[in-house]
Amino acid sequence: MMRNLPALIIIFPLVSALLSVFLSKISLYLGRNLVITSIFISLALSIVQLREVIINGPISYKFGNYAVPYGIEFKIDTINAIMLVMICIIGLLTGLFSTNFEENSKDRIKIGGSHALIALLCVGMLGMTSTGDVFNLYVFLEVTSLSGYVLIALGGSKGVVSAFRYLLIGTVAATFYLLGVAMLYSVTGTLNMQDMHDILSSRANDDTMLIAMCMFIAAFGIKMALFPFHGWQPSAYTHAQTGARPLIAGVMGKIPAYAMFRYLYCVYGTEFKYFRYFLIVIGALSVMGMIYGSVRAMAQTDIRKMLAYSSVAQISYITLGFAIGTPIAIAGSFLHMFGHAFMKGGLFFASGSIRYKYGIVDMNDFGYIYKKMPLTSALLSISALSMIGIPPTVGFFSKWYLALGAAGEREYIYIAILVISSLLNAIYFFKMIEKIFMAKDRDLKPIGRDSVMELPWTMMIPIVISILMILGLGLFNVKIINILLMSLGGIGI
Amino acid sequence: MNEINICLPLIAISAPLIASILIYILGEHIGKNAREAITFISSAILLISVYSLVPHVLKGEAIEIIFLEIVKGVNFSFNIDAAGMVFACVASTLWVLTSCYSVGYMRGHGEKNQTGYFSAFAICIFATIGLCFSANLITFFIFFEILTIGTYPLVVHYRDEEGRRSGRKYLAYTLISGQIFFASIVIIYMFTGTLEFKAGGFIKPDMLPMPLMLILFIMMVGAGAVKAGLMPLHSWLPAAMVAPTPVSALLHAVAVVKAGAFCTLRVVLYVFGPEAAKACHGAEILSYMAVITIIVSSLIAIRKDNLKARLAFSTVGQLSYIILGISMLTPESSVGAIYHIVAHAFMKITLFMCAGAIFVTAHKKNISEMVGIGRRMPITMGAFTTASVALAGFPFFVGFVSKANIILGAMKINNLLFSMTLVVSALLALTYLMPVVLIGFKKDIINEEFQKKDDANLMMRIPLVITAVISVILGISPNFGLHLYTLAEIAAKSIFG
Amino acid sequence: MRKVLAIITLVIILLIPTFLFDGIMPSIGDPNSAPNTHVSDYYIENSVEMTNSPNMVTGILADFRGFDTMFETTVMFLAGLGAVLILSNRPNIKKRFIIPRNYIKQRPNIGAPRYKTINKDVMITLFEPLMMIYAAYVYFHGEISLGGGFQAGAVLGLAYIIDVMIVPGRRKKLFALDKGNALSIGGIGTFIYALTGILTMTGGGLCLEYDKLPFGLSHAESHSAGILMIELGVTICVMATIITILNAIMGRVRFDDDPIKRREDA
Amino acid sequence: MPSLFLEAVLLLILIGITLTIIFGKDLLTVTIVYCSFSFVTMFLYIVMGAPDVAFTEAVIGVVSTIYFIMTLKTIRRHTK
Amino acid sequence: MTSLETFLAAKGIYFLTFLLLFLGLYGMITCGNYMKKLICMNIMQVAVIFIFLCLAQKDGGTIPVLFSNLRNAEDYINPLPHALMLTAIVVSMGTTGVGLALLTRIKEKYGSIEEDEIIERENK
Repeated sequence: MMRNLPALIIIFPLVSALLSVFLSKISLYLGRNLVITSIFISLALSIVQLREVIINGPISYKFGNYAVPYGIEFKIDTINAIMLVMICIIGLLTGLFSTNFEENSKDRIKIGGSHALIALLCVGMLGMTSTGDVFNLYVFLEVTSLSGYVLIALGGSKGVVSAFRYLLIGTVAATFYLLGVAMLYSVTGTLNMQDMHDILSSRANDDTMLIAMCMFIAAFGIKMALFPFHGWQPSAYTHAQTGARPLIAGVMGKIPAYAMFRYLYCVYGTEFKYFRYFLIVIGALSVMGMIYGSVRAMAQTDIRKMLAYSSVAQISYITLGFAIGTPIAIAGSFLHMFGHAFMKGGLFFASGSIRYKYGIVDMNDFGYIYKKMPLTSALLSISALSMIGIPPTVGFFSKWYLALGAAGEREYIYIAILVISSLLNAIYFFKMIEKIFMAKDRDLKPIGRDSVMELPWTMMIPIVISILMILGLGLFNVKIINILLMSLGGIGI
Repeated sequence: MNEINICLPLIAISAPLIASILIYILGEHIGKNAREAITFISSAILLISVYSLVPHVLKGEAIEIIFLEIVKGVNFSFNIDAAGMVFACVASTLWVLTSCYSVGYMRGHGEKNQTGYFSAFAICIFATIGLCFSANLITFFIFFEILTIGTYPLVVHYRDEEGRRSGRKYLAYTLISGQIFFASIVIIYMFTGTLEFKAGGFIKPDMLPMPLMLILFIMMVGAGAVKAGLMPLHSWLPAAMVAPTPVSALLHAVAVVKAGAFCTLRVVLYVFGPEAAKACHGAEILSYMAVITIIVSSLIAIRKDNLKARLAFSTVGQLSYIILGISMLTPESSVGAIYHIVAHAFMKITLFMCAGAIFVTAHKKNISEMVGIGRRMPITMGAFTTASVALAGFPFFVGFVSKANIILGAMKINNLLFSMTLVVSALLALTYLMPVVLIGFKKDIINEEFQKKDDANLMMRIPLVITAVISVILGISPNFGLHLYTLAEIAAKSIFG
Repeated sequence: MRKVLAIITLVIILLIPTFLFDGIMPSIGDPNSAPNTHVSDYYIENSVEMTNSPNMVTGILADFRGFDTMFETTVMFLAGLGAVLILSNRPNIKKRFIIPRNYIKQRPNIGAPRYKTINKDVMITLFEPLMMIYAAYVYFHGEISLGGGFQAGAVLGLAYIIDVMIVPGRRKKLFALDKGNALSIGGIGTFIYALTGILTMTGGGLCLEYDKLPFGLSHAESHSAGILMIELGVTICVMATIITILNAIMGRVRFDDDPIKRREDA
Repeated sequence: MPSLFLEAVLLLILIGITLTIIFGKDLLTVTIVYCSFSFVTMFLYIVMGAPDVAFTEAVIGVVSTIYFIMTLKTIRRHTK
Repeated sequence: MTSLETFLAAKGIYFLTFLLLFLGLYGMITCGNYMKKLICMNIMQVAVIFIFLCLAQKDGGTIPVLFSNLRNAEDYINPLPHALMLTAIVVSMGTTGVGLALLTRIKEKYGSIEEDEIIERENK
């Protein structure tokens, strides 16, 4: 059991997703409940695994017990062990949350299937995070993307078009990725990341590696919606299925960012000839993305679209940390990754709840929502403050580490951009807060379901946990930073 | 140091926080009596715990509390020193009085959104007490930002278009300065490797390259200056006058602007220290800014007819006394500056409470409408007169003690401009406050409305009388009760050695 | 916007020759190039013994890199699931089939053309069983010669497609699957694959370590058994998915001999 | 190695087919031409020494052509 | 080896493959029709598969199925890219299936699969 942990974390949600449709035919909610249970088990296992990794060091799991460059390897260090926990938590919360959006439907395939998609999205992301094999990463990338396409397409007629556009551009990204893998394979003859790194450092072919890295940046840039490649993202996040949106918007963009980190620092390594140039390019893209995303977000009144554009800006914080390249900045990036998963997830949980209860998404209709849904508006406010970077929420601390890293490298322009970006964030998030607390009362009537509680408990739990995580990650950030630094030292940054 | 003494600051800090959360959660369900009861109980707890810390500080005991490592290498910790203690005493005393006054004002005026009001008020006090006790810049900044956010609901209390506009203005100023403050903290941490406040500053003049040091100094002082309303950055403060009067009282006398002044104090004397501040010429620039502010704001105040606006510009000027006192970098002026936090708090809160009482009882906002109001509200106007005289710096009033010390400092560095400024501004203060008193007690023009004696209600009258009396007592005996003057002296001594 | 992108792409196309100076990619067919030496040699020399599969590609696919294939199969299932879910809403009422009752009696196969010829009948009756036998051959023989689970499943799926699309009216269909059932079967197919992984773990090994399959077999036998098991899963999944996607799309198709259209014509 | 010539020729054919697809107006023609694309691709795979891949491509080519034609039934046949 | 063969081995085949890849990309960008975009997407993926298979080729090697008389590494071509590309083909087929399902749905919702018409209807 203990030595099979990395595989089990993935296999449980996978099996549940595979059987979900079949079980839904037997009993209406059986498949759905199985999916939620299995993600919960994965969560428990991933926490156990995190403990193992912290105590005993990185785990290398070899599928089929073949020696390293020949079989597929899972490499778990503390960074991706934490990321696995994050994916599982958001996945579990999303699984719970989305149960509320299909009560009217008696279509068995749809109930079982949409939860199967959430589980498969989790599986894809878990796999992408833990794998140590470049081609295996491609397969998981496709699992993630395909379930993402379908979940976006399930969000109505505009969702279908956004999903189709995402499918086209996402496949281009996957193709570019494969092209990059082909080039690296032509230089090294292996597919294992660690082995690749060893060979590349001894037998470097700088030109091929340069082109391959361009391919990787383009591929992962598209997948995570980095600035010039973000075109698909706002409409896709806006029109995705309401129940699954926290998972899509909160986590899906982060995993390619992590993959890019792996390529930059684990496969290529800092001794690569053109490494500095890549950092400069990524830094420039991040800076532009921060400004662009915030400026576009200011113009939106649809809360979903505003949050989608803000994601363009926020993902740039993460890449900015990679571009600065000191351990403390990279740790800050990862802290922002975890924090932002809960902030953005939380904002989408809250906006989804408002939509569930009152059927509105336009912020101009949000008047007096704070009296009707106090907990939801508390989450909206806390997440918004965290996005701006007000202590003691996690957003402040990740920015602190990013700025500290930038100051250490004497990149004062990055600090200036961080400051400007948070002020731009403040403009549109305070617009939202104003709308929640101060707009005119619109006499909203709950649509359909009237209950004593603010929301059903399956929606309350995600909201409460998001609040706790935003504050908790903020107050106890040093523990996470220490865990992250433990592995960053091992990578050799 | 026994355990009780460690518990006391914790109680002091957590009491308003718990009160705020309780009010927010229970507020709508339990009614206003319970809400006010919670406020009173927690303010009493705060008052007692802060007061009982004073003897320890006077004895020179260091009270340090470390909670947890908040960012790598820096702890979330409290360190209670004399300067912080002065501010904490003022804030906790005034919270009790302001709560009492708020109850009267809110009931008398029939305000809405009282839950949010009391909750946000308690958050502001929480942040202020946290500011006083913070041991390092990170902790300080956390409470600084909480204060910024916590004040925002108070500014936009009425939820109308005007309130929202001034709320936006307030946020624009404070958030921008806060972010710049943040950036400079990061850079300072990068260069020095520590953020712990140290009397006399932890930055040595040779630690940073000179132009960078000056830029950092301006960036950091800027944050405090915005909150304190130093002249080019002051325009949010009069705009925030749309809020209810207890809020203005809180903003102007207790929490926000004082936090700005306190921030300047910490930055100049505890982060940079006299040597570095002098070496980079930052203090010099700051002091000239303060001089300009003192004169210009007084001149503007004379032209304002709205009583609250006049008081607001008076605040802008008075706060610059503190900044001027700090930036002179002499022990005497520092004592004066720290003591002026106390003095100005009691004087200005009296004035604001009087303005609020007039507004609630007689529904008058403008000075020109107040002819003969002293007849109707003698106690209120009496308190107003006392505070006005004190503000002008008459001997045997509290304003004299602080101003005399600042002038002493100015004389010590032989700067005639500063001394003259202080004297002229005292005259200007008389010019803009005395007309109110004179109009109020005018006898020849008889205003029908003000014939009958009908003073403000008791809940509002008591606090303003108390503050007026205190500003007299402290003027006669600066060390009365809490030895605040001694505390200020201890602080200055620790800074200048 | 599109035009600008097109021009950029054209420029890139023209720039390719300059990128491809010597040394970017190894010369084709060079036995000493990196991809032909490092891992490749190990596979060629050892995979037959280690996996007991003379077809090295199958050996690598199903054994060395079996975990990849598990998720390749998952992708297939996911595609079927996606197609079903995307097309699960009721089509717009105007475009739906409204099939008269007597029409069903006449023509149980909606997609079938009106005309039928003896040639097609014979072709189908000949081809369908042949295709299935061939699929079985491909499946069982996959590890020895070309083919494997995926191809077998696809051939089976094709057999079904031909059955659906060309079988003339009167004959009963070989196997009729609606899209929900097909999807469930696809899920179960992939589950068989995952189950193999779980079985190896219960046998005390790592995931997909066929030596530890709890059947008490020798090294060679257990590898063969493992590969057959997973290939079975792949076959079922691929077949079911092809049928699922076909059914999902065909539910929306309006054929030329659609009764409504004919009525409109008249 | 003569197979390289064959590969080059086949690739040129594929490029021609691709151009036909890009500039074709009739979607049915495009689909059928795409079917021939996968047919030529299959040959190319065999020439490159990958019979397994060629087998898969042959099957896939058929299946996806059927899918494309099925979809074509639901949409307008001609494009701009 | 003639010079042409050397050229083909070193550059020519790669050049043609890359040309195919970018033609696919060009088609994806320029074609307004979603169906043609999907087909061009498939062409792009095929081009990448070619590149992998080019890497696998070996002079004097035969297909990677065991023949009893050949046991040496240089007798067989590299089987690893073949295994990878099997997976890639299947994945591309799954993507195509989902894409076609989306296409059908778009046609039902918007009555068209031309990009400009869809944008027009979206903005309405």
